[in-house]
Amino acid sequence: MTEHTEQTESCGFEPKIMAFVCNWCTYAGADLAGTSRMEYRPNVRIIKLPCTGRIDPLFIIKAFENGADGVLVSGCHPGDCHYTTGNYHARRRWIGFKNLMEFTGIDMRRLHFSWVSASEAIKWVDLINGITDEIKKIGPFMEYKGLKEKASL
Amino acid sequence: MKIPYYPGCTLNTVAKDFDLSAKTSALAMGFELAELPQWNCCGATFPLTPDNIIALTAPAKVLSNARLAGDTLTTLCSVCYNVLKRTNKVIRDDKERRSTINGFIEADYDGSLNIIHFLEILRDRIGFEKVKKAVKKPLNGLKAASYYGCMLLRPFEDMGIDDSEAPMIMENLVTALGAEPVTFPNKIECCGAHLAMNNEDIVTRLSGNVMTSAVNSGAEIIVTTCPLCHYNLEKSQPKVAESTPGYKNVPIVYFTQLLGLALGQNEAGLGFDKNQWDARPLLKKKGLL
Amino acid sequence: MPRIGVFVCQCGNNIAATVDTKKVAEEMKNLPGVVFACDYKFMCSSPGQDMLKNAIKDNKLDGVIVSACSPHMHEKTFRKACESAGLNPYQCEITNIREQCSWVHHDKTKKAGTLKSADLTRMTIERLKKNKPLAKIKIPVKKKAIVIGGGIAGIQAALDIAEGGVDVIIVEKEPSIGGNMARLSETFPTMDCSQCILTPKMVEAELHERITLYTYSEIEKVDGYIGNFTVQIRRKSKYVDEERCTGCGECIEKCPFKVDSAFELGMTKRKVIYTPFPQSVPNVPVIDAPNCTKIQKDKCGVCAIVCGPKCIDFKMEDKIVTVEAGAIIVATGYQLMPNERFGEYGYGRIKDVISGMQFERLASASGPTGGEIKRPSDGKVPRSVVFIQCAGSRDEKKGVSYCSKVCCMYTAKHTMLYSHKVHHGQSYVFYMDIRAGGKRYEEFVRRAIEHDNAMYLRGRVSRVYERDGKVLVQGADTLSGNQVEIEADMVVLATAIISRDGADTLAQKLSIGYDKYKFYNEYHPKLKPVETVTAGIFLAGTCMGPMDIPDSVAQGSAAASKVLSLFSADEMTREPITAIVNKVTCNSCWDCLTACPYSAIERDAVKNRQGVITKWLAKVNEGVCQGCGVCVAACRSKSIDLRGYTDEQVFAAINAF
Amino acid sequence: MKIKLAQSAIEGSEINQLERVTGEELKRCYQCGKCSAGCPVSFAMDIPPTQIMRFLQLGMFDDVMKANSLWVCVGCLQCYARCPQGCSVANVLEGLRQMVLRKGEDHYGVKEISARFLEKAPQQAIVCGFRKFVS
Ligand SMILES: Cc1cc2nc3c(=O)[nH]c(=O)nc-3n(C[C@H](O)[C@H](O)[C@H](O)COP(=O)(O)OP(=O)(O)OC[C@H]3O[C@@H](n4cnc5c(N)ncnc54)[C@H](O)[C@@H]3O)c2cc1C
Ligand SMILES: Cc1cc2nc3c(=O)[nH]c(=O)nc-3n(C[C@H](O)[C@H](O)[C@H](O)COP(=O)(O)OP(=O)(O)OC[C@H]3O[C@@H](n4cnc5c(N)ncnc54)[C@H](O)[C@@H]3O)c2cc1C
Ligand code: SF4
Ligand code: SF4
Ligand code: SF4
Ligand code: SF4
Ligand code: SF4
Ligand code: SF4
Ligand code: SF4
Ligand code: SF4
Repeated sequence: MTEHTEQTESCGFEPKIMAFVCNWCTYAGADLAGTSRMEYRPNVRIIKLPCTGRIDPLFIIKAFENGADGVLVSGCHPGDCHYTTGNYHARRRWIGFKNLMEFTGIDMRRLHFSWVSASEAIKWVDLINGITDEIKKIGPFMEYKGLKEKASL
Repeated sequence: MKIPYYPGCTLNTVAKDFDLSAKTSALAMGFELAELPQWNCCGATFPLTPDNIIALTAPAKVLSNARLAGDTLTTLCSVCYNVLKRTNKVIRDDKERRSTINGFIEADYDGSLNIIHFLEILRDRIGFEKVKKAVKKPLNGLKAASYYGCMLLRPFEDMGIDDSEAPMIMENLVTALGAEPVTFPNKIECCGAHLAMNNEDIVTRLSGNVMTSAVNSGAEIIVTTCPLCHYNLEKSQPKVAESTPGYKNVPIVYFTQLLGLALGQNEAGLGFDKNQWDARPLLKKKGLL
Repeated sequence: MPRIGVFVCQCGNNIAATVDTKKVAEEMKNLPGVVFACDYKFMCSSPGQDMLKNAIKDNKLDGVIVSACSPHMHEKTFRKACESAGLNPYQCEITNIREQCSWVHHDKTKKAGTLKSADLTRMTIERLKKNKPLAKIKIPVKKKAIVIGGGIAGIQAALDIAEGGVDVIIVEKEPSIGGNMARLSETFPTMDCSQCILTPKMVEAELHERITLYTYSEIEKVDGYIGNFTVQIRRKSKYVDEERCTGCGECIEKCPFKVDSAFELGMTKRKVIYTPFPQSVPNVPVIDAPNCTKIQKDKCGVCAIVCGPKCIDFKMEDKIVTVEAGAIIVATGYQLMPNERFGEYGYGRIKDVISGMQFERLASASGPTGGEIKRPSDGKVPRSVVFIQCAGSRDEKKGVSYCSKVCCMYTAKHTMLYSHKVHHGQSYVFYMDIRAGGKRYEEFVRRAIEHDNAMYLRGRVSRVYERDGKVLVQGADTLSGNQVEIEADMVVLATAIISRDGADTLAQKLSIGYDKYKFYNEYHPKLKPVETVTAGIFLAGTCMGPMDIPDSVAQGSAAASKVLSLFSADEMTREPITAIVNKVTCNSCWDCLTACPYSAIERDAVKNRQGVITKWLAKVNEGVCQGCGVCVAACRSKSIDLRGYTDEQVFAAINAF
Repeated sequence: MKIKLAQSAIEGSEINQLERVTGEELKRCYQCGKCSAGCPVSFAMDIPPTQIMRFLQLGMFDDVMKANSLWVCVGCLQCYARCPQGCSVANVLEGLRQMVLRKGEDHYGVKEISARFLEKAPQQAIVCGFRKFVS
């Protein structure tokens, strides 16, 4: 039995984590983790976008509404963006965006930003393990649970 | 026009001739060097380690007192100029050190003074053209070498009075006075400075290099802006003459002495008698006295 | 209701070991819109693909999900298979359950892997439901290239393109092509005479039927995108009719006025009507208008009188020509840092302190001294010469921090040329490091030291000054730990190579990037060394940074091959992942326009029936748009969306989470 | 001389203190030799400026402290004015002097100064000399 399943059984709460990643760096980095047969926690679901610059703040809010306990946004390192400056745009947007998130009552520990390049499989693995464990500690994100159902009523 | 003036300790004592000739020349050019009512020694060396704040307090005190007298301060001695100008820049640009310094000297000085050298007054405020017009007795035929030393010029980004590798401000003045400027390679090299205190050999060698370089380039007289340079050159000259075959002693004077002379001031008020190597025979020979 | 088919791959045991593929397929069958689901051993194999194609036809599928390996692996394969079965390829989506699931979750109970695979597949299915069929974008390619800069890099690029059968225009701002190489005497490491190897290439470029030379010309404006650039070129007035001029040189001969020759770096004079150097291509003189008394004061006119074919026209004006081209190569080269910046070396004050490039002219047979090394002050042959390397390079305080790369080599070359031309002369070289990393380069430097008696001193020079007709050099030899003083007859500075004045303005016209020194940025320093971020614009030579002739030529050829491969088809296709504006809601705030890293968004005039402009709306130029989606996130009114990654698609995936 | 290198010496506390006091980054010096080339008193130094920087990079603080270089530097700033890396050996040497003087050790006793010098020399030389040599 792997280390991971042991943990799942003892801990009980399995957080759901949504990751928005860019196609060129982080997606490829995650692929490399796969081809290198590294192991990491299975809690993350990736949504691929061309660039972190494509990410709309609403994506993140929607993810939480849909039951995410944590959200990760990851793209190319500054200066390495496939689209030259897309990730700078993303970064600039976060500054204003962070305030908004806090305002809407999202614990900032649930939202992570990172850079993972196509060769940083280890970083990706550490990142996912780290975030999963941290969110396990914080516990499930209840504030938005049921929001979607309410909205559809 | 009155310009607040900081003489510094040396011009008040050993280099009285520098002070006198400058004051006299200034009057002849239509402005007055108004000595600060209250001043202290600048410390005679700018502390090179930024953490040595204590050493900045003396010049800072000078500056903060001077600010009460106006927004400009002029000096003559290269070292005072260097210390005051650099200290002023520290106070102006470095907020942290400014507040520490102000705490020490119990003042609230912000670095807003404009520190200018007497040479800059002549060049930038009056203009060498005007100086030339004011000359009553052109120093025709006098071959004068201008010696800058280090403190007037370096570091360039703080001092900025002239190109630090090829300054011309003194040569241009000398030309305006009708003399023949002699440029020589060692004009920006050090004279040995404070090593006068304990290392005569080095001073003799460095000052010697300056003087032989000037004389070999045809100088009959060497012009300085710094009492310490003046002292080191004068004092080293016998030994230099001894060890350099064919070397003839030359007078070492302050630029203000030549300025006063050219402006037609009475020789007695210019302090020529205080020079160790008397310039008067040379000046007489050239028909300038 | 959509008709979606789901294909879950086992990848032998690669997926099946930790994912219950059958179970995943079964679960998907329960989702609305899924009409077919199965798992299979190797989806990408021929039988696997055939199974997919048949299923599409048999079940009339309008959408396909393949849950298998990373889309970076087989997305193309499966989209192609769908296309051949009559399905729009963009109706096929991949779920990555191998790299993102089976390979990274080793749980042999298959619990975690199966759960995650099902989740991911479901998300993709929901996304697919919002997909719209897309068509690849086809862009016609105008098969003509423009090379900006006619130095060796540009000439090489143009010749290679022309040899490939494509028309090319060289735009050169000087009256002649040739660039800096035309000034060099002999060239390391083989010591061939620069003119001897360059002139044939210049002439070949002039005579090639596919090459057009626009000398004395500059780029005015660049519009368009890859395959379809529209370039305006300013052809500066030469005051000489190029077509009729026979190059007889009579006008130059008779012109009574002389000015400093820029080509000879001020070491000699040239006439007001001139060609920069005798082998100029084209061999047509130009009048230096600011210095011509006829043009300025309406006096003289001698040249026009003596010109047989009467081709001089003092009223000639600049012309703007517009050229359509499919690709552009930038090869604008370098210039040298002004030596006056280093007061301690005395350049400008001391006549016998010269630059390396001036030394090239002194050593050149066609130079001002006919190839004899004579010092500028008195024309004497210098008995000792000091070379100072890294003058301005590797100097963070007053110069540039980078290494100029060629000066170690050309200084070694200079000591050789000097020793060959002045027997018993002594050369000294002050260096910090010897950077001779090239084929036969280190051996070259050793030869200078061992056979040509160059005295190499490791250290910098503090000051250079004049004394008694000698140039005194005060330096250090750090290896012995001593100060060194040399009484030299001449000093040569190995001046830093810097970017051209105006390199930034040209870059802005072209929308290409440049670094803090205004050298142009390649797309990727290792893997895309001659591409730029703007598709269709390529780089060659020293406009990118210091390099020597072999590298400049290699890059010229590399850039040419890129152009030729671009031109190998009549039209280009590209992924239809581009932004699209909703004209109804766009409120012309232009947030997208400023956000787009590629300047792909334009202001588009909307006219009413009378043809009067009523408003301006954002419009995406599909040729330029790279599909990053930055604009989409920037638009506050949600009026712009990205095909293939629409808000709808992304939200659908999130909702299925 | 054979130098035994160890990390503890390279990152020694005196070196750190020196960097702190002077604001100079010793690592930046790339040993070009320009400072030594122009220093007017290099000829009289046990360890000339370029090597001062090198010795300190190697952590050889004690060797540098023993050298006369600290005391013969005239503070003319030739070294700083021309250093391509913007280093100031002058500042480093002053920092070293400070480290001696702040321990209360005079380099030159007041009594050693000749009476003739005190009488004739310009005040500035005396003040400056005291500053540089006396704690
Ligand atoms: C002193 C010295 C000696 C050298 N010796 C050697 C040697 O021996 N061997 C060796 O391999 N290398 C040597 N080199 C390096 C060599 O000069 C370069 O590698 C080579 O010349 C670079 O060629 P290029 O085409 O990139 O640039 P350039 O020669 O600079 O050509 C660029 C061309 O573009 C034109 N241009 C610039 N801007 C524009 C514009 N906006 N519009 C239109 N046209 C424009 C210019 O007029 C020029 O004709 C030496 C360099 C120096 C400084
Ligand atoms: C320790 C080290 C570190 C380096 N680090 C860097 C770095 O950080 N950055 C950098 O830019 N460069 C680096 N390099 C240099 C870099 O490795 C080379 O520039 C680059 O790999 C060269 O690629 P190549 O294709 O020319 O040759 P190779 O990588 O050698 O490829 C040649 C291929 O041809 C095959 N082959 C050989 N002979 C035959 C034959 N007869 N028939 C068929 N196939 C054949 C070989 O098997 C091989 O696959 C480093 C080099 C070393 C040694
Ligand atoms: S499609 Fe991908 S996952 Fe399936 S067999 Fe082929 S390589 Fe393996
Ligand atoms: S008209 Fe101008 S170019 Fe012609 S000969 Fe006279 S000066 Fe020379
Ligand atoms: S004289 Fe006329 S034909 Fe001859 S080179 Fe001059 S312009 Fe050309
Ligand atoms: S190539 Fe040599 S001389 Fe030129 S900057 Fe680099 S190290 Fe200095
Ligand atoms: S998707 Fe990217 S490249 Fe295309 S228009 Fe939008 S910002 Fe520009
Ligand atoms: S950001 Fe949106 S609303 Fe503004 S101009 Fe662009 S498409 Fe129109
Ligand atoms: S000049 Fe500067 S970089 Fe060169 S050796 Fe001296 S301190 Fe080091
Ligand atoms: S400041 Fe000191 S070390 Fe620097 S050049 Fe002058 S004497 Fe030499």
